[in-house]
Parts: sequence; structure tokens; C-alpha cells
Amino acid sequence: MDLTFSDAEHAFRAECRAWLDANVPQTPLQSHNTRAGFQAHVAWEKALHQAGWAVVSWPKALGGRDASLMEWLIFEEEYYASGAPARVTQNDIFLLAPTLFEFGTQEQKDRILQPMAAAEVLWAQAWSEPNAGSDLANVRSTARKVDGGWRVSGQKTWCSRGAFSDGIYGLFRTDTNSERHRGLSYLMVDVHQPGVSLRPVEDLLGEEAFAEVFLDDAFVPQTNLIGEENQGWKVAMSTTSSERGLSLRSPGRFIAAADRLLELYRAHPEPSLRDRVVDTWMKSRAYRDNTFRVVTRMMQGGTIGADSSLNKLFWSELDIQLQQTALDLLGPLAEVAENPWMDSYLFSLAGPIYAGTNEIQRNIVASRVLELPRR
Amino acid sequence: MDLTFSDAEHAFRAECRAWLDANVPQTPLQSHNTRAGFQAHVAWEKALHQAGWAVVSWPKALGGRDASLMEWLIFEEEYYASGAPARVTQNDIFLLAPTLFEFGTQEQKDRILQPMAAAEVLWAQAWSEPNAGSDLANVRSTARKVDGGWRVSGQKTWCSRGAFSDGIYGLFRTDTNSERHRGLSYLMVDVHQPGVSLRPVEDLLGEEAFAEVFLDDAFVPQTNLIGEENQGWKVAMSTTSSERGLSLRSPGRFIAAADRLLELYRAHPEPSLRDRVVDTWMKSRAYRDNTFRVVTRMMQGGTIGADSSLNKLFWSELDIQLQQTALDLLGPLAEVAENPWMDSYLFSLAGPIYAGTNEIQRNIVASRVLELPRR
Amino acid sequence: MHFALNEDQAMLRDAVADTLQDACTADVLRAAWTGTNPALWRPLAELGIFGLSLSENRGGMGLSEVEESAVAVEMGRVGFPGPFAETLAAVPFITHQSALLESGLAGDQPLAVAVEGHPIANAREAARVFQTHGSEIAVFTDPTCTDLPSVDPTRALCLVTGDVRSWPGDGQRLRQRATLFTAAMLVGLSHRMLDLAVAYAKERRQFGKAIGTFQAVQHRLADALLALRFAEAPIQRAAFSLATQADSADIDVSTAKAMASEAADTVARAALQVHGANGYTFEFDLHLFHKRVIALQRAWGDARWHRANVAGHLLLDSKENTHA
Amino acid sequence: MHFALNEDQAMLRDAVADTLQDACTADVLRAAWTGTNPALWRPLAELGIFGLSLSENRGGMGLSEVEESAVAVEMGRVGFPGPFAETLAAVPFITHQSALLESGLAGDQPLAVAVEGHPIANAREAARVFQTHGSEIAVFTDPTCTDLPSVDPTRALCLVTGDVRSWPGDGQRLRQRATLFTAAMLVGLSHRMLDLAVAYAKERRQFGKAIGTFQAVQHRLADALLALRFAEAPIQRAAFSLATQADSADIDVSTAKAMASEAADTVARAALQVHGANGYTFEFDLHLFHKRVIALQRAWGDARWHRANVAGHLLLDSKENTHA
Repeated sequence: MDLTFSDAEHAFRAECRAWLDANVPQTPLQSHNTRAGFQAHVAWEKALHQAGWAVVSWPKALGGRDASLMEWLIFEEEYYASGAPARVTQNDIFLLAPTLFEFGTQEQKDRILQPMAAAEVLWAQAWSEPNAGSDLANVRSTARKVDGGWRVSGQKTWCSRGAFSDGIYGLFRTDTNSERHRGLSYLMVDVHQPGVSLRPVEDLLGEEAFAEVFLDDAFVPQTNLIGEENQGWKVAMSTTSSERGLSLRSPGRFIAAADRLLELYRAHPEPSLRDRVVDTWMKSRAYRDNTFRVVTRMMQGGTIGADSSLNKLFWSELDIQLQQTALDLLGPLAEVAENPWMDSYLFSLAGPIYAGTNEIQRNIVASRVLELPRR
Repeated sequence: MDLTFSDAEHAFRAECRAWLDANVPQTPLQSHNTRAGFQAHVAWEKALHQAGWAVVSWPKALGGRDASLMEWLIFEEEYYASGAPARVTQNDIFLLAPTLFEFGTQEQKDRILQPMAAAEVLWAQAWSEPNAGSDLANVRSTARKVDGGWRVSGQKTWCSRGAFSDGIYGLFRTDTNSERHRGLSYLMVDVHQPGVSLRPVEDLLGEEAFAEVFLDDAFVPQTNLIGEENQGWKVAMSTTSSERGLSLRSPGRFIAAADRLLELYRAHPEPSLRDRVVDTWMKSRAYRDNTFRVVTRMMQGGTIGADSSLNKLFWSELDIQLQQTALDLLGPLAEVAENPWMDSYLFSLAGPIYAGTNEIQRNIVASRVLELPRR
Repeated sequence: MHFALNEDQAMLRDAVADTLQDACTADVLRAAWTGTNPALWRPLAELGIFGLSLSENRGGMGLSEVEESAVAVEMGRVGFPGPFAETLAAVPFITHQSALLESGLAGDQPLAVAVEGHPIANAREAARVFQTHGSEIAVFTDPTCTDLPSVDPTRALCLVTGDVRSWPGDGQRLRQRATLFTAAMLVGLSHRMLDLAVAYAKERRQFGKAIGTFQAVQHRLADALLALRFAEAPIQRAAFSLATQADSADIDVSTAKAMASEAADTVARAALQVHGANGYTFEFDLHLFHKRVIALQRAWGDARWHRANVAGHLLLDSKENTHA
Repeated sequence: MHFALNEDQAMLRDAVADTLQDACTADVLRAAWTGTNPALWRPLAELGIFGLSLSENRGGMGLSEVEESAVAVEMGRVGFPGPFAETLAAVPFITHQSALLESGLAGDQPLAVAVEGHPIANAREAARVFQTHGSEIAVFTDPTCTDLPSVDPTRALCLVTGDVRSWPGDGQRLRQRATLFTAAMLVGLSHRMLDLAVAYAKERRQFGKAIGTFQAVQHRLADALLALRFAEAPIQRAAFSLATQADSADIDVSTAKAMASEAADTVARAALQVHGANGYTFEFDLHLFHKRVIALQRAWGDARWHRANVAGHLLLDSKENTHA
């Protein structure tokens, strides 16, 4: 056991910090859920990419730095500590890309990864449908085989920032006689074509965070199938339950937020809330140290396994506790929507819902870790 | 709406208080879960009965005072505020007696109620069996019809203070071909007879709070059947879900405990715990006021309905919060078992378990009040 | 002790509820979010709501906070937009200005009020803007509003500056009344959110059955009802204490607001979780009420403030001491 | 950064776990409750446990708190009775008294220690009774014990009085070590309680199926595991910080103890609820561990005390201020 960073890790951190110090915009960008704000965020992504910080864990040939998972965590800590803009390519890099690395053809990797890292082509996840939320296997969107590919029809929803994307990816029923997990395929769909219409959905913040996607015989070339036909469930699950559990919300995010909460407390000290502030601070540290444990295991060849579900339960509850404590410190001023804590609070409330509800995560923990019987 | 007490209610309170002030033992009795302590508690019950305070809500002819439900609440407030001993006849008076009032024959009422109120004959509830806890309908104990009554066999468990009782009451399967709720009868069994053996069960406090009762062809006369044969489930449910929801833990208990907690806080002030102390104090008042609401409705002819389940959830959680806050105030001294808060804490932990687990109560609230579907 | 509305009180409440159900639908609320100011106040004024606790010879009904808070619960249930709690609280304090009183009773123009130094909701549309400071009340003679966006767009917060002059009346009581009515609205809002969640849980199907059949959903909603149920009696207790000027009035109002704020938060979070992503969007009704809850649970003191207030009354603020 | 035990460390831990599994069964614990003092210490001493962090030339293994806390988790898992955390913490402080050191390393007699003024567990059976006061350590020269019953009968608390004299060493470090090992035992106890609850949930049937199939039981146990899992890394962090004398050591020890105390409480309550009435009795094993948790979560500072300690380090105790 050695819980100190190596010299190389220290050097990596120093390099991150120096670049971020010099380049992070002084004034926060407009929300990335507005069209103008999204464009500003894309510009930032391009700058990040040019400096080689967009995809640190990727191979150098693809614009990365071959960084280890541990270095990636360090990058994330520095990134959040610097107050840098939210990553609008997050889902591209951490959800679609790992799937391509694991299941994509060489042609797909060559064609898709580089423009993704450079924020030239933007992707949106399209997992949910109106009747397939927690019950993801209930997908109804179909893909009809045609010459050179498929024609897809149906409706996808809750596509984060889908209104601003170039393409979506998700599961489609390629075997129309199939049920549940069988007969699904993992496809990427270009949204700039006839048969695709996007409708923005306003969220609690009053912004176009999500889009509904209506598909009516839109074309998907054969080359946009990831993995094998009818094996989409396996492909999707493999990614969502592996790295995703680590990358969705890195500890750096909560380390930075807890530190900001300490500052807020010092500005608005309120003894009856002190222990809650300390508690969130401790939990942010525990989350970081537990992640180091998981990453150590992964770097030795292990898998994240069900820690993915435990992580999600932990950070989503921590996030709400943290933001709510901030609002309580602000008292009557909390209501004023201009304060960044209120936006963070509203967003934190979605944490137990997205990326698999916390009810689903508890089911997974109960059945896979505790091995409690299903019936 | 009138939330003040009437002159008559004030007078009733004054009379209670005066008697309790003059008669409550100066030093606490030994625990009623020990044999010696139980005897001391029985002596106290007899004194209470002689002064007419044992069963205030019963008719005068049976040793009561014809008190209204509201007056009964007042009595309870005064009783707990005075620090008077715990009532070892609680289950007799509030569980068996209401059943007899509602379903008993005149002969049963004449024979059983008066000695019960006088603490001359002591009863213990015998609901649970090793395989019938939350799933009470899974009762396996049988009652075989014989001349003049039944022969009962089987095992009952968690009989509170059963080791010191004269009789038990519970459900027995009189129709051996029946299943679940059907074919059960509500019987009273004399424990001083061959075929009945009692085994004390030590609890978390190391005391004989419970007994297991082993029945081997013990005799139950026809006259000890309450209600109709094979209708025991209906009889049992009627009582457990009506007055029981009110009488099991009256507000006076928590009003007194919250007031003691305030005293403890003043002796061990700890700003970071202050809000929790205030919160339990507020909740004890809310519990009282809500009970007044329910009792007002009942005095107008209404039923307690599912408020029985909501009450149980509320007081059992409040009790734990209250005792735990006290232990936290005591800090390292809390561990010393001599302090009464530790005993109360350990007992409070059983609150979400006995008298129908809190999981069962939430099921009831979900299905009966919220009318959520079962399947 | 009779802890229930009597027949007249219940009839009044039901009449208000009926009027509101038709007048203040979710669509009306949605319009209010985008700036439409619906003519909602007049029909309520016609029921005599703003004069409930005024004496009859002043055009009121001679009733008290008991009836007013029962009405406020119903206003909460429909998410009534605008400074309702404040106007209801303040009307009895303007009896010496008959034109103003008349306009208040008629629902023509609301009144705005907050504790000194706090942002004031809906000050721009108000006939008068008040602030309280302990037992004092002051009115802005020439208010200047700096707009501050609230998390709830119907609340249009202002930081008000300008000269003030003293106004007759007990500021403590005005604050207590506004606090109580806000707490009552939170209880009504909680009922609505719980109803929406229960309806959604019965309708929404996943894994081949209604999600309301899952024990996790059932228990979460049962706990929401539990919190809500025990926030109700404290509202009535506080109302009665204010009406009878009981010694415990300030404690009772704080208890009511603390418990209502916490209950509304518990219910809102349960309702959102049950709604899943749908609870997070503008298209479903839930968030119209949820946003109001986020605002009102903090308006007129959040749970923490009121616990501290009660702690003071209970003499828990004497000295400090730590273990170990 | 390598956040895992290395091979040697894991082997040592496993060897201790194997020995304990055979030596310290639930029946042995049950006997310890009624006064039997089982000869449990020698086999552990033979594994070198009490000399883990002593240098090899003093008869130790030259290791550190990292290995010691890993061992303490295993001691917790079996509910090891007696002042284990205190003895393990104190042995390195008696290197200047060779006879005492030898008896300590051999497991012949435990050592007792607490913060000044607190009751001291198992003082009667101890070879020496220490107390810490800030950075000071003192030893009782002629201790007089007033017995105080603990909620856990194996802890035999004493209020110790009598003359003391100064003892060499850093009292702060002694306190931190005992605190850390107590936290580690709480984590081990939590694992055991959770295992018992899961096993019970699989076996116990109601309504025709194992109660572990009910979502309410599943989610409660999942939440218990959640609390437990995130209490583990802080133990290792604190151990490493103590071993390397990091600046953050005191914060890290307090974080570990606060999180372990809370997690153990969460797990204990979940395990009890799942066991139903059976968890409440002497006949099932659960309460043997539960009672220890109730004691140890408060020994060496409860979660509240450690949060306050961390607050001090984080400079959150400056001035006061209230809203409204």
C-alpha cells in the first residue's frame, strides 16, 4: 500500500494545473443547455483538444496522452478545482468511445474517435424511450434491414443536449420478432438527414437540457452498427457497467464542491449546520479514496463490477446533501435563482434518476453483491 | 375548532396529577422484565386500581371512570409526566379488553374484565409463532375440538412478560384443513395447567422480556372462545387496527421523554445537537396534536383507520431519534449501561419491529390509504 | 378540546377549494410562469377571503387564522401564484386606510411584505410594500425594486430600497401570520405533489407492471404521506394559538413552519423520484409545485431558522460545553 | 498511488482471519459475556500481532498502522472481546520496560487506556492503566477501579482513580492509534452484522418466500453495504497517514472514526430490522456484535466529536452569524 502520488503523477498534476491556470475562462460560460452556451462550450472543448487535454487517457495518436486511470483522476481533480467549464463531450468520450474501443471495427475507430475528441462531431446518448426508462429492455424503436444498412423508426427521449448534436447512439430492435434483451442492436444514427426530427424538452432549470428524437425511416449504414447484429444489449451493458461507473462523476467534482462549501460556510457560519458541512467534506474525501481503491484494482486487471452501482448511489446522495447544505447556509438568499448553488441543487436532484435510477442500482447491489434471491 | 381543554378536562387533569404526585413511588421500581420487578409492578397496578386509575376509560361498574378518550389522553400525559412505573397490564387493558368489549359474551365480560383491571389475573399476548411473525396468517398452532372445548398444541413466541402471566390469548387453527386467514379462532388459554410450558427468552437488555410458550394438548374450554369459531382473524384484526393504534404508545410518553431530553440538553449543552433536540420536541408536540385530531374524529363516531399505521411509524421513529439524541448528548458516558437513556434506546430499537413491523405498516399505508396496486 | 374544523369552517374551505379547482388549473399556472397575470384574485375576493379575520362592520367575516390557514392550504394545493400569504397576512393591518382596505378586500391589488433586508416577493405588482423589523412595521414610501430571479418564476423577487415610514401594528404578528399561511400553503402543495405521484405510480408501467406495485415506490410514498400527515395538526395548532393570542403562539408558528418545510421537501423529493425524468420537465405538472416548494420552504424562515427560534424559547441557548 | 494491501499484507491479514475464525466463535463470545475469560490472546500473539509496528530488533515485525488496522478489522469481524484496540495501540509505548513489553507481545496481559476523565474499558485485567491528556501520557501507579456496567458486558468499564505519573511518548499519537483501531473494529463488526443479516434474509421465510426477496429488505441491506463500503477506504487512508506521519493524520483518523461509527450504526439497525424479534434476543448471534457497536461507536469519540475535531482543523469555528 502506498497512498502517495509518484513523482510522475505529481509532475502530471503540475502540468495540468499550469495549463488550466493559464487557460480556464475567467468568467463562467453561459449554460451549455442553451444553444449559445453550447457553442461556447464546444469552443472550449476545441481549445482543450488542441492542448492535448481533451482525452488524456486515450492513445497519443488519437489526441490523448496515454494517461493511466490514476492520472485521469488527477486530471479530473485539477479540472474541477480550476472551475473549468462542464464537459459537453462527456457522454461522447466516456460512454460511446469506450464502446468503440471495445467493440468497434478499425474503420469505425478511424472514422469516429478523432473528430469526437476534437469536438468536431458531437454525439448524444439515446437510451430511453417513453416506455423504456428503468426498464431499458422494453425498447420499441425498430431497425428494418435494407440494402447497405437499416431504416430506423421510433422515438427516443432524454437525449442530453440532443438538440445540439450531430448524431445519436442507442439500441434498436433489429429482430422485430424478439422480446426484451434479445434482438437489439447498437446503432449510431446521423441526425442531419430526412426522417429525423428533434424536439427540445425544457427541464427544471427551464433550459433545453434534453431532446426527444423522432425517427421515421431514417437511414443507418451497415458501418454504423457497433458489435454484432442482435447483440446490442451485451454491448451496451458492457460499457455502462464498466468504466462508466468511474467516469460518470469523478471524485474531483465533489472534492471541488466540498471545498467551495467550506468557503461558503466561512462566509455564512451557522453552528447548527457545521457538522453537515464537515460530513459532506469527509464524504467527498471518502469517495475519492474509495475511487483510488477501485482504480488500483482496475489497474491490476480487475473490473469495477458492482462498485459502479455503489458509486452512483454514493455520489448522487452526496451531491444532494452538499447542495442542500449550501442552500441552508444561504437561508432566505437561497431562493434567488442567480446563485450557482441553486442550479447545482436542481441538477443534483436528477442524480438519483439518470444513468439508472437509484432504485435500479439498489436492486443491482442486492442481487449481484449481496446475492439476495430474486424470488 | 377549539383546542383548549374544557373545565371538566382541566378538573380531571388536576385530580390525576394530585393523586399521582402523592402516590408515585419515589425510587423507580426494578425492571418489570425481572420476576421481582414484575411483582413490584403488579403491586403498583393494584394500588392504581384501588384508587380508580387503572382503567379510566372503562365503565364505573368495572372499576373505571367512564372517561372520554380525551380524558384518557390527559390521564396518560399526567401518568408519564409523573414518572410513574410502566404499565404491565398494558396489553391486557388495551388489547384483550377491547376485544372482549366488542366480541365477548356477557359471561366472559363478567368473568374476565374485573380481575384484569385489578391485576389479579395477568394476561400475555401470544400472536407470533416461529414461522408467523410479519406473516401472522401463517399460524400453525392447532385447536382440536373435544368435549366442552378444544385441545391446543403448538408453539407461540415473543409473549411479552409471558413468563409471569396467568393466561395467554391468540389465534389457533380450529379448522385443520384451512389455510392462511381462514379457519382460525381467537382463544384464551390458562397457562397453569398440564400441557403448557413457558420458556423465558432473554432480550437485548438481558432480561426475560419475552417467553416462548409450548402447548401440548392443553385444554381450552368453549367459554374461552372470543367471537365465533373460525372467525378469529376478523376478531383479531378488528382490535389491532382500531383502538390499539391509539393506545399502544400514547403521546404522553413522548411529551414526557422530550421534556426530559430538554433537561438533559441544558445539563450537557452541545450546539451541534441543539436542532435535533428541538426537532424531537416539535415532533412530540405534533404527535400529540395529531392524536387530538384523531380522537376528535373518533369521538364523533369515526374510526382510526390507517392512522393506526401512520401513528406507529411516527412514534417508533421519533422514539429512536429521541433516545439516540440523548446518547449523543451523553457522549462517552452513554456507554455506561446504568443510565436510563441506554435502556430506553435499546427498547426503542424494537419499536419498528413489534406490533407489526414498520415494513408491514408501510405496506398498509400504501395499499389502504394511497391505494397503490398490489400487483 | 375539539381538534377539527366545525361545519361552517369546513364549508368555507370547500367553497374555496371548488372555486380554485376551476380557476387555477395547471395550465393557468403554466401561463403565470411565462408572465401572464391571470385574473385569479377577484373570484376569491368575492368569497370574502381577504376579509376573513376582519370584523364584520369593516366588511370582513369576523373569523380568524383558523379559517385563513384552512384556506391557505387550499391555495397551496392549486399552487396559487402571487403573494397570497403576504396579502392575506397584511390586510388586517390596513384598516385605517379605507381605499387601500377596499382594494385589498376586492382582490384588486396584492400587498407585499418581508422581513427587513430580505428580498420581497412580487413587490412590483403590490399596492403597498411593507417590511417587518421585530415588533415594528414600516412601509416603503417610494420603493425602488432591483429584480432578482427566484427559482419560482411566479415569485418575482425584488430587493427593495427607498425611504420607509412607520406603519401601525405589531410586526411580530404580521410576520407570524405570513409565516403560518406560507406553512399552510406548503402543506397544500405537498398534498398536490403526493396526489400527482400516486396517480403517476398507478399509471406508469415498467417491467410489465405499474411502478406503484414496487415496494420501493410504495414505501417511499408511504413515508411521504407520513411526513405530510404530521405536518397538518401543527398548522391548526399554530392558527388557533394566533387566534387566541396564546403564550405559545410564536413557538407554535415556528413548529408549523419547520415541520411543513421539511414535509414539503420530503414529499417533493419522493414525488420527483417516482416521476423519474418526467418529473424533471416542463411538460408534466409536478415541477410547477416543486419549484414553489423550493422557494416557500425558505421564505419566512427555513426549518433551521425556526428550530433556532424555538430553541431560544425553550432556553436551550445558555452556555456551551463539549465532551472529551 | 497504490490503494490496496500488497501481497505480504494480505497474507498476514488472512492468517489472522483464519486463526480468529477457529478461536473466536460466537459461542466463545457468548461465554465471554457471562464472565469466562477465554485464552484468546496467545494464539494471536504467536502470529506477532502485538509487535506489528515494533522494530525487528525489539521483537517486532517492523510494520505499521497499515497492517495493524487491517488486523483490527478482522478482530472486529469476530467481535474479539477485551481491550484489543487499546493494547495494540499502547504496546509500542512500553519499549523502555522490557518485562512489560515482553508480556504485552506475548499476549499475557492487556493494557488499558482512555482519554483522561473517561471510563476505562477492562482496566481491572490490565497490566498497566494509562490515560492520555493532549500530547501527554500518564500511568496510574496504584489504580482504584469503580466498576460501571457497559452496554457490552465484555467491556467491564472502570472509573479509575489514584495517583498517576508521567509516561514517555506522544499522547496524541496513542489516542489516534486507539481511535483508528476502534474504527477498524467497527468496520469488521459491520461486515459480520451484514453477513448475518443477508444469511438470515435468505433463510427466513414469510408469506411463502424468503424475506430477502422483498424489495424493502433488499434496499435496506443495499444501503447498509453502501455505508459500510465507503467507511473502508478512510480506515486505510488514516492508517497510512499515521504510518507516514502525514500532516493530515489527525483529520484522517477523525474521518475514519466518524464514518465507521455512522456506518456501523446504519448496518446494525438494518441488520436488527431484518432479523425482526430474533435480532433482539440472546439466542441469535447478532446482538453480540450489535452491543459492541453501540459501545465502540462512542468509545474514543463518537461521530459528533470527530466531526467537531475536523471542523477545528478546517477552520470552521471562527465567528457566529444568523440569518433573519
